[in-house]
Amino acid sequence: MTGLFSEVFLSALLFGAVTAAIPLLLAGLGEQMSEKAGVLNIGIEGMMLAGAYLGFVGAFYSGSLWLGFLTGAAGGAAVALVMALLCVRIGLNQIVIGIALTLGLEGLTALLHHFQFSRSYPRLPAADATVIPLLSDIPVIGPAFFKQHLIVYLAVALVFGMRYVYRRTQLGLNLQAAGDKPAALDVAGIDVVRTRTIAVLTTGALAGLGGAYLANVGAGLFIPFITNGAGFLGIVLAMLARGRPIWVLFGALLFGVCLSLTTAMQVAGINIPTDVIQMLPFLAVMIMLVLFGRRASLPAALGIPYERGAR
Amino acid sequence: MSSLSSSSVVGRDIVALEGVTKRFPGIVANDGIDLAIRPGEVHVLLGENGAGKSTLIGMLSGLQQPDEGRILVDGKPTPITSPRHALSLGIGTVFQHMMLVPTLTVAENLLLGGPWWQRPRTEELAARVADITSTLGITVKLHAKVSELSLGEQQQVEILRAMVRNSRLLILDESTSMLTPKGIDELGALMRRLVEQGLAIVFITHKLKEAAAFGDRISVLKLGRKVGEIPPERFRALGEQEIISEIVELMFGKQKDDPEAVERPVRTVRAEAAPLLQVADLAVAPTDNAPGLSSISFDIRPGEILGIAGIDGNGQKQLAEALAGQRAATGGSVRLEGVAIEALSVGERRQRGLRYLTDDRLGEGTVGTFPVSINFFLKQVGAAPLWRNGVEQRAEIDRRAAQLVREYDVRTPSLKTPIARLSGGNIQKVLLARELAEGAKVVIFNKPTYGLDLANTVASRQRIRDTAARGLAVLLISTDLEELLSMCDRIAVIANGALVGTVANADDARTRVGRLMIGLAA
Amino acid sequence: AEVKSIAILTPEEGTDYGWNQQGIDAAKAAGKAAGVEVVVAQGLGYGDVRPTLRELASDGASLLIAHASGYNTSAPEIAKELKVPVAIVDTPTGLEKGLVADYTLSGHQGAYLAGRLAAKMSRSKSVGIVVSGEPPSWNSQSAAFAQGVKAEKPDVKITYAVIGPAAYSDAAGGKRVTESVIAAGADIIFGQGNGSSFGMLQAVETTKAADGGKVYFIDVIGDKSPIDKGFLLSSVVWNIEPVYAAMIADLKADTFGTKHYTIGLQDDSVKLLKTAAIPDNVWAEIQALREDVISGKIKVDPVYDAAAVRALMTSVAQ
Amino acid sequence: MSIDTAPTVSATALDATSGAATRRDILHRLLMTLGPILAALVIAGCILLAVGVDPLAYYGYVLEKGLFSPLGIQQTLTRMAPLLFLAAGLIVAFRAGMWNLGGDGQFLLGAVTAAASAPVFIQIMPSWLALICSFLIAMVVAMIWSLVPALLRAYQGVNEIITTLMMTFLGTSLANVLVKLVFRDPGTTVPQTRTLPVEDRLPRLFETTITSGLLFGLAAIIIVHLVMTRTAFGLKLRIVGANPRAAIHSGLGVPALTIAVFAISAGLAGLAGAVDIIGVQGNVRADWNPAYGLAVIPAVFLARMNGFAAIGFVFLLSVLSIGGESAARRLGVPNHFTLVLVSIVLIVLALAEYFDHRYYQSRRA
Ligand SMILES: Nc1ncnc2c1ncn2[C@@H]1O[C@H](COP(=O)(O)OP(=O)(O)OP(=O)(O)O)[C@@H](O)[C@H]1O
Ligand SMILES: Nc1ncnc2c1ncn2[C@@H]1O[C@H](COP(=O)(O)OP(=O)(O)OP(=O)(O)O)[C@@H](O)[C@H]1O
Ligand SMILES: [Mg+2]
Ligand SMILES: [Mg+2]
Repeated sequence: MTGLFSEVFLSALLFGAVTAAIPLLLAGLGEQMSEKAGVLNIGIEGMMLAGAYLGFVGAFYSGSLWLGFLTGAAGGAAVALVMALLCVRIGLNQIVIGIALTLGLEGLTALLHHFQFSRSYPRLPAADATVIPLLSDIPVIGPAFFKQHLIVYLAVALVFGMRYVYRRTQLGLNLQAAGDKPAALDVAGIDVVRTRTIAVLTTGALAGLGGAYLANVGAGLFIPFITNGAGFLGIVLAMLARGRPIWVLFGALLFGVCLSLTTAMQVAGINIPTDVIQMLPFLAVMIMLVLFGRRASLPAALGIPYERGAR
Repeated sequence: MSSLSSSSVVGRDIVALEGVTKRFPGIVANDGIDLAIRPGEVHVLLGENGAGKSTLIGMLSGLQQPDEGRILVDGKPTPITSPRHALSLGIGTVFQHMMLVPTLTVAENLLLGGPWWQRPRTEELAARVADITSTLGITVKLHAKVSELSLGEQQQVEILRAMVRNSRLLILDESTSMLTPKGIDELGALMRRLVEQGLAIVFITHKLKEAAAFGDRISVLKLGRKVGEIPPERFRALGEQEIISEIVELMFGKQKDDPEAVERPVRTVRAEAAPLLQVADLAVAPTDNAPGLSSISFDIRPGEILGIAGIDGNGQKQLAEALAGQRAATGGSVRLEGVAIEALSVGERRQRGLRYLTDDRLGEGTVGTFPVSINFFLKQVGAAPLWRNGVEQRAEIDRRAAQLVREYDVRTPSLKTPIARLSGGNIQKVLLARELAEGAKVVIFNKPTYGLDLANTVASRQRIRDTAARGLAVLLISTDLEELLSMCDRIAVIANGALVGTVANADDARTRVGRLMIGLAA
Repeated sequence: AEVKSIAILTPEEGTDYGWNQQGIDAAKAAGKAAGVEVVVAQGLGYGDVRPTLRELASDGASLLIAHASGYNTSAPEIAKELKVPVAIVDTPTGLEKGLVADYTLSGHQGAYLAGRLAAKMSRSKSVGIVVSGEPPSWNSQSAAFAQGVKAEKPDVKITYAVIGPAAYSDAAGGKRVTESVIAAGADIIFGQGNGSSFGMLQAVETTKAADGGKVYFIDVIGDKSPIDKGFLLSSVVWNIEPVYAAMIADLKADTFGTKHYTIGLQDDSVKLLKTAAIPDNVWAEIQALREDVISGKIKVDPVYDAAAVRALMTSVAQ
Repeated sequence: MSIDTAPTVSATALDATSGAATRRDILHRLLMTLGPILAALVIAGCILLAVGVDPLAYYGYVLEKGLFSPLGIQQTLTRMAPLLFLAAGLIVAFRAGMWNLGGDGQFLLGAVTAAASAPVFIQIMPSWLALICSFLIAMVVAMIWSLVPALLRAYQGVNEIITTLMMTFLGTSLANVLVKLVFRDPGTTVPQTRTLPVEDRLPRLFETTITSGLLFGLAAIIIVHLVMTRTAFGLKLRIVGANPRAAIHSGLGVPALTIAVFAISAGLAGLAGAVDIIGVQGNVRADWNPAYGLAVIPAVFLARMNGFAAIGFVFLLSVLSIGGESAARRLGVPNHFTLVLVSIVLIVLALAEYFDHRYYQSRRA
C-alpha cells in the first residue's frame, strides 16, 4: 500500500472535497438567510437546478465561466422571485410551493436538456485556477485549498461577509427580526415583506450560483437531476448551523471530506460497501445531535407568512 | 425635535378622525368615530374590553386601514398606509401587546428601523437613551436580551423606544398595566412634561384614577362607538371623584359607585382549619432568562386569599409555574390537603384541584387558532360529559361554552371565532371561566385582572372573593398593590426569588408592604 | 405466432450513448429488419412499471422487452397475468416457454480485451476503473477489465472507485472521483455510469496525467465518438440487435422462452471500438487476443457479485 | 413554528366537519378544485405547444389512460394505496405540528422488512397471518426508526426537520445495505430480496388488478381523519401542534404525545411501504426509492390536513402520474413533463385556495 497515498493523490482528494463542498456551502448560506428571515425555503433544490442549467447555458454559449455564474445566480433568483411572490407577498404555504418548485424545475430542466443537449452533451473546458502564491506551495493542503477557481475564495469570503451582515449591520437586525417577531419589525417602520423578499431572492441567487458552480466547475456539464439532493443537504446545513455562517462552512466541508473519504477508502482497498461509507456524514451529524442536541433555536416565525394587523 | 416647533400651534389638531369605521368578520370594531388629538394634551381613551380602542390605535399607526371615514393629519386628509408612514408622520405607538424582538438586545431593538446598509449606531443611541432615561427616572439594560427582561421592563423599553423616535404624537395602549405604582407616577409626570413641550399624547388605560390624574381630555368608547367626551375645560373644572363618576356614568350608566374603591375583605378565615396548600422550602434553579426561587414557604387555609406582592420579574411567574408543575423544583415540598404533590405532573395536580390562571394569555393560556368554545375546555380534554369514550360531544361542548359566554359576559362574534381575535380582556374572561370550573380547591391567580376593563375587573375580583368564600384557598399574584389590599387576608412580598416578609392585611398593611418592597423591614 | 409489434421499456431516455440508447436503437433495428412495429417507452424510472407493461400489452404488443434489471420481477408477472411474452435481463433461471425469455448481457469478454489494451497503452503503468454503482453487468466488466490488465502486465496498478450508491446521474461526483483516480497515477480510465459517465469524460478531458500527457477514457456499452474531443481510447460496444432479432424469430417459430440470449465477441455483438488513438500494431495484437478468447484459449469468467469484485480489486491492487 | 392551519382555516375546518356542509358548499369546493386544475392544464398546455405537441391530444391521453379506460382507472387506484398510507401518516404529524420529513426513510425500511419477512412467514403459517405479521413488522421497524427524532424532539427540543431529514438519508442507505447484504435473494444476480409469489400477495379486488391495499389505505386515512377531528386524543395532538406551551400549561404529557405522534406517523409510513411491497411489488431491489413523500406532502397541505380532501388530491396525483406517463410516450414528450405538470397543478391549486379564502373573508366582513 506504500506510495498509494502520494502527495498528489491526497491533495486531489482534498481538492475534490472542497469542490464538492462549495455548492453545499452556497446553498446552505442561502437557506440560512431565508430561514433567518422566517421563510422555510424548501424550493432550494429547484433553485439550484435552475442555476445549474442556466449557468451552464450561459457559460457554454458565451465561453465565459463568469457569465455562467451570473446567469446561474440570475436563474436561481428568478425561481426565488416566484417563491417570494407566492409565499412572502401573498402568503401561500411555503412547503407546498417549495416542493412544487423543486418538482417543476426538475422536470423543466430535464425537458430543456432533452431538446437542447441530449445528443451533443457539450462539456466545458477546465476551469482555470487562481493560484495563491506561497500558500499554494504547502504540501498537500496548498494545491487543494489555494489552487482553486476564484469563485471558491469568493464563496469562502462570503461566509465572513454574511457574518458581518448578520452581526454588524441594520440589515442583519432586520433579517433576524423578520424571522423572530415580524410584527415588531413592521411597527419599527421596516417592511417585513420587502425584507423577506430580499432574503429569499438572495437565497435564490446563492443557490443558483451553487448550482452553476456544480455544473460548470464540479461537473463541467449539465445533465438532468445533476444536483442529486444537494439542496436538501443545504437545508440541513442551514438548520444545523443555527444562524452562524461559519458552521455552514464547516458542515459543507465535513460532507465534502466524507465524500472524498469514500474514494480514499476504496483506493486503499478497504472493502466496505459504499452505502455504509455514504452513511458516515449523516451518522456523524446524528451522533452530534444526540450528544450535544440543545434546545433548537429556530426563528419563532419560521414558515409562517406575515400579514399586517392579523390576529 | 424640529417637528415640534411647527406643530405647536395650540388648538390645531395634529390628527383628527372623521367618521372612522372598521369592521372585522362578525363585528364592527369602530363605528363612525370622530376624535381630535391636539398638541399639548393628554387624550385619554377609555372603554370596556373590546370597545375598539386598540383597533383605533391600529389605524393611527398604519397597521390597519379604515373601511369608512378618514384621518386628517395637520388638517389634511392623509391615509396612513403603513407603520413606516405613521412613524414619518411623527406618530409613535406603544402597543398593547409587546412589539419587541425577544432574541435581540434592548439596544438592537431600539435601533431597529434604521437604513439597512448602515452599521447600527450604538454610541449615538446610548447617548440619547441616557438623556431620556435620566428624565424618565428609569434604567434600562441596553445590552440585555429582551427575552431576559420581565414584562415590566419590556414595557419600559417600549416606552423608551417611542421616545427615542422624536414622535410628536405618542400613543400609549395600556402601557401602565405592567408598571409599579412608582413607575406609573413617573410615567404620568413624564407625560405632563412632554405635553408641555407641545407633544400630543393618546393614553389608554382601564384605571380611572390614572385617567383622572394624567388626562386633559377624555373620550369614552362603547361597543365601537364614541359615547362621550370630557373636554379640557370641563376636565379642569371637575375634581377627581367627579370625573370618575362621570366616566362611570358614560361607560356603564348611572347605577354604579366608584368600583375601584378599596373594600376590606370581610371574610372569616377559620384559623383552626388545616391548611389546604402548604409550601415549604420550595426552590427553583435560575435559568438563562429567569431568576430562580429560594426557600419559599407559606400556607394557605381554606377560604383564605394570600397575596404575593412585588415588582414584576422577581420570581412570581417561577413560583406560579413551580406550584402548577410546569417548572421543575430543585427542592422543597408542596402539599395539597396534606398530600405531597411536588412529584406530580401538571395534569395530576390539576386533577387534585390545583388550578393556575396564567398571566400569558396568548403565549400559553390559549390556542389562538382554536375556537372560543374549545379554549374553555383546554384543560378538560377527554373528560366526561364533553367527551364520551374519548369522542367529542360537539353539542354538549357548544351548550356549555354558550353558557359560560353568557355567565362571564365574553364578547365574541361566535363560539367558533378563533380566540386570538377577541380583545385582550375577553380572552381573559375565558381563562377565568376555565380555571374556576368545578373541582377547584386551590387556585393560583397570576395578574388576573391585567388588561380587564373596570366592570370586568370588579366582576373578576368578586369572583375571586366568592371562590375563597366557597372555602377554596387562593394565591393571588399581582403587581397592583390596590388590588392586593382590596382582596387579600395576608400579603407576602417577593423579591429576587425569595419571600422577604408576610403581613396581615390590616390598616397599616400598605406602608408595611411598601417598606418590604423597597427592601426595608416591615 | 404472428408478431405485429414489439415494445421496449427503458428506465431512462434513449439519448445516453449507453444502456438505454443501445437497447432502443437495437429494438428499432431488429423491428425494422423483421418488418415489425416498435413501441418505445423510455424514461420510466426504476419504480413500478406494471402500469406501462399492462398498457403496452393491452395495446397489442406481441413482445415486451423489459430493458432494466429493475423490471425483472414485474415483467414476468405481467406475462403470466396477460399471457404476453416478455424478455427480461440478468435472470437465467426465469425462462418460461412462450412467456419469458432472458437475455443476460455481459460485455466481460470485451472488457477483458479493453484491460489488455489499457495495460499495453498505459504510460504510467497505472489504470483506473470508475463506476457509478455496482449492478451485476458492470461488475462483470470491471472484473474482466482487471483480469485483462493483470494478464497483460502484472505490474500495472489498478485503482477501483465507486462514486456512490445510486449515483447514476451524479456527473459532478463522476468528475471528482475520476480526478482523484487520475491523481493516484492512472492515465487510462475505464468508466461505467449513465449520466455520471459524462462527468468522467469531462475529468479525462480536463485533467493531465502525472507525466503531463493525455489521459484516455474507455467507455462501455455505447459509442461516444460523436461527442468525443480526442480522449476516447475505446469502448466495449454492445450490439443488442442480434438478440432482439433472435427473439422475434423465436416468437415466430414458437420457440420463445426456451433459450438464453447472450452477446459476445464471436458475432461482434460485443466488440472493442477502434479509435484513432489506438496504434495499428496494438490493435492487431488485440484482434489476435480476441480470436483467443473466442476460441476458448483464453477463458474469461464473469464475476457478477459486488463483494467479489471488490475482493478481486483488493487482491490485484498492486 | 406552527404549521397548524392559519387562524381562519381551523375555523372553517371545524365548520366543514360539523356536518352542515350544504350542497352549495360541495359544489363550490368542486368548482374550486376543477377550475384551477383546468387553468393549470392551460398553462402546461402552452409549454406543450412550445415544444410542438398538441395539448388537447396530450390531455386526452392523460384522461383516457389515467381515468376513463378500465385499465387506466385500475392502475390509478392501485397506485393510490401506498400514497394514502403516507398521507395518513403526514396528517397526524402535521396536525400535531411535527414536520416528519423522514417519510421516505420510514417507507423504505418498512418496505424492506416487509419484503424480507413475508416470504419467510408464508412458509410457516397461513398466508393471512403471514401478511399481518409482515405488516406489523414493517410498522414496528418504522416506528423504531422514528424513535431517535422523537426522543430528541421530546426531551431535548431538537428540531425534527433536521433529524428526520438525516434519518431519511440514513434510512435510505440502510435499506440498501439490508437488501444487498442481509436479505439478499441468493437466487438472483441482481441484488434484491426474495420475491413474494403473486398468489400470496394481497388479494386483488373482484376481477380487477386493483389491490385490496387501496381499501386499507382508505380505511387508514379516514380513521386518522376521524381521530384527529373528533376525539380527545386528536384534539390533544392538535393542541401540541398549534401551541406547545399551551399544551404544557394544560397538563398534557407533551413528550409522550410527541413520541406517539412520531410512532403513528412513522408506523403509517412503514405500512405504506409494506402495502406497496405485499400488495404490488413483491420484493425490494437495491437502490429502489420511489420518493413518494415529496409529492404527498403538498397534497396533504393543499387538503388542509383534511383526510377526505387528501384522498381527492392523492387520486389527482395518481391520475396525473399514470395518465401523464402514457400520454408522454404516445406523443414523444419526455416523461419529465409529468413533473412540470404536477408542479403547475400544485401551484395553481394553492393560488386558487388563497383567492377563494380572500373572497370568503371579504364577503363575511
Ligand atoms: N451548530 C452547532 N452544533 C454544535 N455546537 C455548536 C453549534 N453552533 C455553535 N456550537 C457551539 O457553541 C459555541 C459557540 O459558537 P460560536 O463560536 O460559533 O459562537 P460565536 O463566537 O458567538 O459565533 P461566531 O461563529 O460568529 O464567532 C461553539 O464553541 C460550539 O461548540
Ligand atoms: N384583526 C382582527 N380580526 C378580527 N377581529 C378583530 C381584530 N382586531 C380586533 N378585532 C375585534 O374588534 C373588537 C375590538 O377590539 P380591540 O382590540 O380594539 O378592543 P379594545 O378596546 O382594545 O379592548 P381591550 O381593552 O380588551 O384591549 C374586538 O371584538 C375584537 O375581537
Ligand atoms: Mg386593546
Ligand atoms: Mg385590554
